[in-house]
Amino acid sequence: MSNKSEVIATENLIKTKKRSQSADVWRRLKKSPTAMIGLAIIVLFLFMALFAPLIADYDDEAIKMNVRERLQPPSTTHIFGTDEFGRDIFARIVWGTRISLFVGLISVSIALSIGGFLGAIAGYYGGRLDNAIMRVLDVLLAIPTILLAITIVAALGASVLNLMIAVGVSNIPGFARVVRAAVLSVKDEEFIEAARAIGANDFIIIVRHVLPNSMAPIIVFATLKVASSIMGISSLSFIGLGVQPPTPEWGSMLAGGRAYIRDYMYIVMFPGLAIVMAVLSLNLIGDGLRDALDPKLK
Amino acid sequence: MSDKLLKIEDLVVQYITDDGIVEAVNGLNITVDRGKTLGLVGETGAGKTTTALSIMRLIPHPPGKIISGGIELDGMDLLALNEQRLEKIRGDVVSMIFQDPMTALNPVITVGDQIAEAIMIHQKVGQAQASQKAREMLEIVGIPGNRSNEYPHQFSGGMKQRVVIAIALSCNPKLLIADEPTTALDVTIQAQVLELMKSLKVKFQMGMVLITHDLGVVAEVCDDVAIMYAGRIVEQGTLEEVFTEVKHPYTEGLFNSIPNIDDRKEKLKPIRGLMSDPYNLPKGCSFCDRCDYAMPVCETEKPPKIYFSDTHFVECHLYRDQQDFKLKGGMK
Amino acid sequence: MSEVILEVKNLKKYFDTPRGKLHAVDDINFSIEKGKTLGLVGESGCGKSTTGRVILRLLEATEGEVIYEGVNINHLDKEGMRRLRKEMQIIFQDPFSSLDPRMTVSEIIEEPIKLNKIIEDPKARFERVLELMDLVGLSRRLMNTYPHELDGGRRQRIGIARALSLDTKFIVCDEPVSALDVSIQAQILNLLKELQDKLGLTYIFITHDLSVVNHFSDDIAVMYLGKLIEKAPAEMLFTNPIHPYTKALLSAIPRPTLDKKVEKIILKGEITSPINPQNNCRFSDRCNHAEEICRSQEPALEEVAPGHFVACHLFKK
Amino acid sequence: MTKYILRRILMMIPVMLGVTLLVFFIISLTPGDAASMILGQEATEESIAELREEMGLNDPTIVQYVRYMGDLFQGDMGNSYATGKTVNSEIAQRFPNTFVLTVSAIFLSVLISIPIGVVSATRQYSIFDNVGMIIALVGISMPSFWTGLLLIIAFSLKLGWFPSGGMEGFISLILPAFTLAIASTASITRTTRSSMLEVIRQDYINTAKAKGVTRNVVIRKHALKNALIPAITVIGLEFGILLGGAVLTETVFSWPGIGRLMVESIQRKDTPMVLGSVIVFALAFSVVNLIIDILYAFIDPRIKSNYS
Repeated sequence: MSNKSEVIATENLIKTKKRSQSADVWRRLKKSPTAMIGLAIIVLFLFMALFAPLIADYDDEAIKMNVRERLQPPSTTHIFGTDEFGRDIFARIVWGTRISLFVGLISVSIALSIGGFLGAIAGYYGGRLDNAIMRVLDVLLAIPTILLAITIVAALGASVLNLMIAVGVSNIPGFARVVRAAVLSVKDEEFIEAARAIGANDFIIIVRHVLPNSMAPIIVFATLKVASSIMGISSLSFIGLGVQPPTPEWGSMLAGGRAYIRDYMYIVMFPGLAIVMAVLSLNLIGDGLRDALDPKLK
Repeated sequence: MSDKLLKIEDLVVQYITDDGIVEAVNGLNITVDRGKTLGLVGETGAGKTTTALSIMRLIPHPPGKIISGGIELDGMDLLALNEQRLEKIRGDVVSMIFQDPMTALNPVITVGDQIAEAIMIHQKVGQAQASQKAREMLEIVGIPGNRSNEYPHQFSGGMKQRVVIAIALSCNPKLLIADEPTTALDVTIQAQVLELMKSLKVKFQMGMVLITHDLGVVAEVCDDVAIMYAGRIVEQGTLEEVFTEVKHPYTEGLFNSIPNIDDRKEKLKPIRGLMSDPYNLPKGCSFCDRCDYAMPVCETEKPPKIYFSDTHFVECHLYRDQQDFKLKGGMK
Repeated sequence: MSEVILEVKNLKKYFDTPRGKLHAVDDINFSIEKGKTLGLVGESGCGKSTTGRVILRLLEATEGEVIYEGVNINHLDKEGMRRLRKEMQIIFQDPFSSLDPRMTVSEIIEEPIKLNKIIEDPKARFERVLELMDLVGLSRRLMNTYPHELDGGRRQRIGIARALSLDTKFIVCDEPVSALDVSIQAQILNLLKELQDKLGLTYIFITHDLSVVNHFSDDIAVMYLGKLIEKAPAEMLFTNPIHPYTKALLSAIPRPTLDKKVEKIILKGEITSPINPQNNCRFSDRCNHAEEICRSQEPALEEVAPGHFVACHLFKK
Repeated sequence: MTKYILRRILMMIPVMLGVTLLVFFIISLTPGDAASMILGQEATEESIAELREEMGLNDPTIVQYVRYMGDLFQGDMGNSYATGKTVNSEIAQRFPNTFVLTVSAIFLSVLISIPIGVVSATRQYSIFDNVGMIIALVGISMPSFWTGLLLIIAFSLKLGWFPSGGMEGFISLILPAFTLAIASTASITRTTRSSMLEVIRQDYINTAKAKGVTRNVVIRKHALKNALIPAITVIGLEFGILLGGAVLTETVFSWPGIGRLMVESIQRKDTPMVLGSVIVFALAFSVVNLIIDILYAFIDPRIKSNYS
């Protein structure tokens, strides 16, 4: 290529926007049909959660008892049937979406911010600080996650807020470990040393170099944790420690319907399916993201 | 029996990936005589390791695939054999040493057992006898036999490579393929291992394909040299021929790129540019875009094979009409 | 009369390991004149990279002084160090891991300029980035690509451009070509040489490859297990090596030529690591000439000819 | 080796102390008054105050904790507020049931998951692999209490093969064990597969093949042992999840284990019982982790030699 044409080509290229890396990830994610199915399902759930009032009336269909219409099998008026109090199961599932997604996201945010902070400083600074943090987390990790959550809710009392706290806190050690491992794997890379050599301070190094490069496993883990938190929330509600009736929640719907499974199987069928679909969709996305974010594994 | 131990003809190996087809090896021809050592020289991406794995029939599939050509080892057509027959040949007739000794040994099996395994498979002997032989092999490569119960992590890099060599030679193969056996080692350790390989070559009277990027190693160990570029042999000859009468511009470039340790004032003359995109090799000579001697014909036509002796040939347009063409750089 | 730009005095760097104190760098001394290249040679674990990093204070020295243009940098505060970093730079061995994979070529080269507020105007800064890319032979059209899209040679050019982006006078080159193919290696070596001539740079060239260092350096220092065992002008070291280790190292290099076969000195044993070292010559258990004194007393670095220093008990004979 | 095991046991002590401290303080946050609970609604103010004093409930939490730990070291976890029986006896009676349930579940998981994971990896992208992995993902996504209900509907209520709850012999173990095993089976399968995929790309697998080792032996002898190292980690973690899951499964199947005991105690605000159950769960989990670490040392010689 001659000099002149190179200059022209250069100028053209400078004008074109640089290709962003998130676009790359999205391009790879799109290639995975399972991840796309997961995404479609979760978008559907989000849609349901956002527009719940337009789909079903909260007071009238999801909460109000209607003894005359109790235990009706699925039909055109009640597509998922009605429960033991004559409430529309579909309406309750739609409203339950709000609780599950909201509590799931909030508790993961709690765990991510606290656990992530602890893990990041433990990993980056190492030494005694790391040791101290990790020993404390070892204690939390010695109690199985769901048991820790149960214990917290048992002590604080069952409410949506306490549920978020319980599920959030019990996930802190997991996030701390993942973030710490991610930071550790990046910390000793030479480009971190290079940044120090050009005079960057710890703050710039963490924000500009460490975090962006350790995001991938954290994003994947967070996605999977939203899934497991949704499961955890319904588990707690199932044993009566989560969202209290009559508030519609998938787990407590299952608990309520338990007594009627011999003859009215649909009562437990649909709320359970809702949990499976929500959790599965997030797991599918998490798996897809893992592959898309780390092309080396392919 | 012919004196050719290994004969590869027109070998084509491709890797089929999402991004396209890589012609890792395209039309490769080499022969190795019994008891002789061929140095296969080239840079990253030249297709050296693919060639080695093809001889072992261990090309990972997918994505790799041997498309066409022939590989004849000790009179056997390797490409016609089924997996069971190949398993009998691997480790017995032909064996291989891999580049990185740190990862080439199974971390959870003792080194003695790793050597004995090959012996038990091919020589149909019991555990005790195989272990005894394994200890002898360790002694041969310069490791005390009583260390056979240790695990790989208890050995240093150079020692590990000796163990790998012991595994490869345990069944007295006719052909040894050594893929950059000393590249991962320190200089003084490299000297030890090369010395060992030279003596073992004589002791076991085997043929060897030594894959390397280091012409210095070639000068020390090899009888013949094949220079590989973009999946083809561009020049081959005896060590003497290739080192004293360089014919291919790429070979010349390689020599000129190496700092001469005995003449520190000499200026390096690197080869310009980069190796062609393996997804998209040029139509003509693969080297033409980096070649100082390139002519119009180089871009459009595959260069012919020109022989200067029974053993020395080059694939280059420069010599088609004038066999006595001289490269500018000449020799040092 | 050329002036000394950097002086290293009694430099030590120890690491705590589960098995004891690792004497990675143990009491080494040397100095470099402005515009010259010092080759720091040795095999893995000899402490050459650690030395490079301690000099730049990427690692804190355990003991000893690093004096850059008359300033003892071990005593500088953060701000003083920041100012100095503009002059002292490093080029890394591994062009794969030394560039942030999430930044484009131009961002990588621009970062030091921005960070150190060398040029505040974005447009002028951008011009400077392009200038640097030209200087190291990177085509401008690569400015928006990511490092992983490029080959090793080009990545190393990015690393060089980054090191030059400040008011660089002194560069520690830590095995800058050992990860590269021979033909690319020669390109980078020539580039480094040109840049030195053009910009008057001073290099410490760390490598395990003696042929590269010979080609490149004015002085050569050989290290073994944390100790500096021989130091001399390159010419002298290659024609008249004195330390048995240097001799072995020189003879061990495979030479790509058929004539002038060098007698190989094959050392016994392998490189260990300098954990809790004894008071002996650290090379004594591998040395083919070791005597009683070598095992009981550590040899000091002594000047045997003008500019030629050796740490060996046997040279007097 | 003994040194390694001893070290690991010693490391457990501070963790368990931490666990008791943490759990004790969390549970001390429980609103309501123990004394009035024990004495019931008819109790007088004075008798409640008296009992409070007697139980030491007026002391600061930390003092109460020290007292509790003192008793705990003597093997006494206090008395149930609800039944008055000792927590020890109740837990001793229930623990074996949870033990049987979780151990059969983990055996079931390992037995199913390792072979499937290995075959999936060796035939990556085959139909077996693809279908297997989708099933595994669905398995992970199913809440055990729901799966349990479905299994009761199908195999107990409709087919009548197994009892729907209670604990009468081996036959009543099958449904709860299977329910509990589903999620861990799925997750161990996935781990085995991915670590197997990782391992079969390693150089030493090529070395083995180059020796002439047959494909099956390469997988069984060379790859599996290495792939088990990460798989065992996950088996340990899954055991923790199983213990947690036991709470739900025991509830669904009315299985008289400590999981159900804990839920019942929470509902009855029987704090000593809750405390005791959580501590026993944590102890069980720590012992499992200890066993896992010892297993590691047997499989991976690198760990052993670090401590010899």
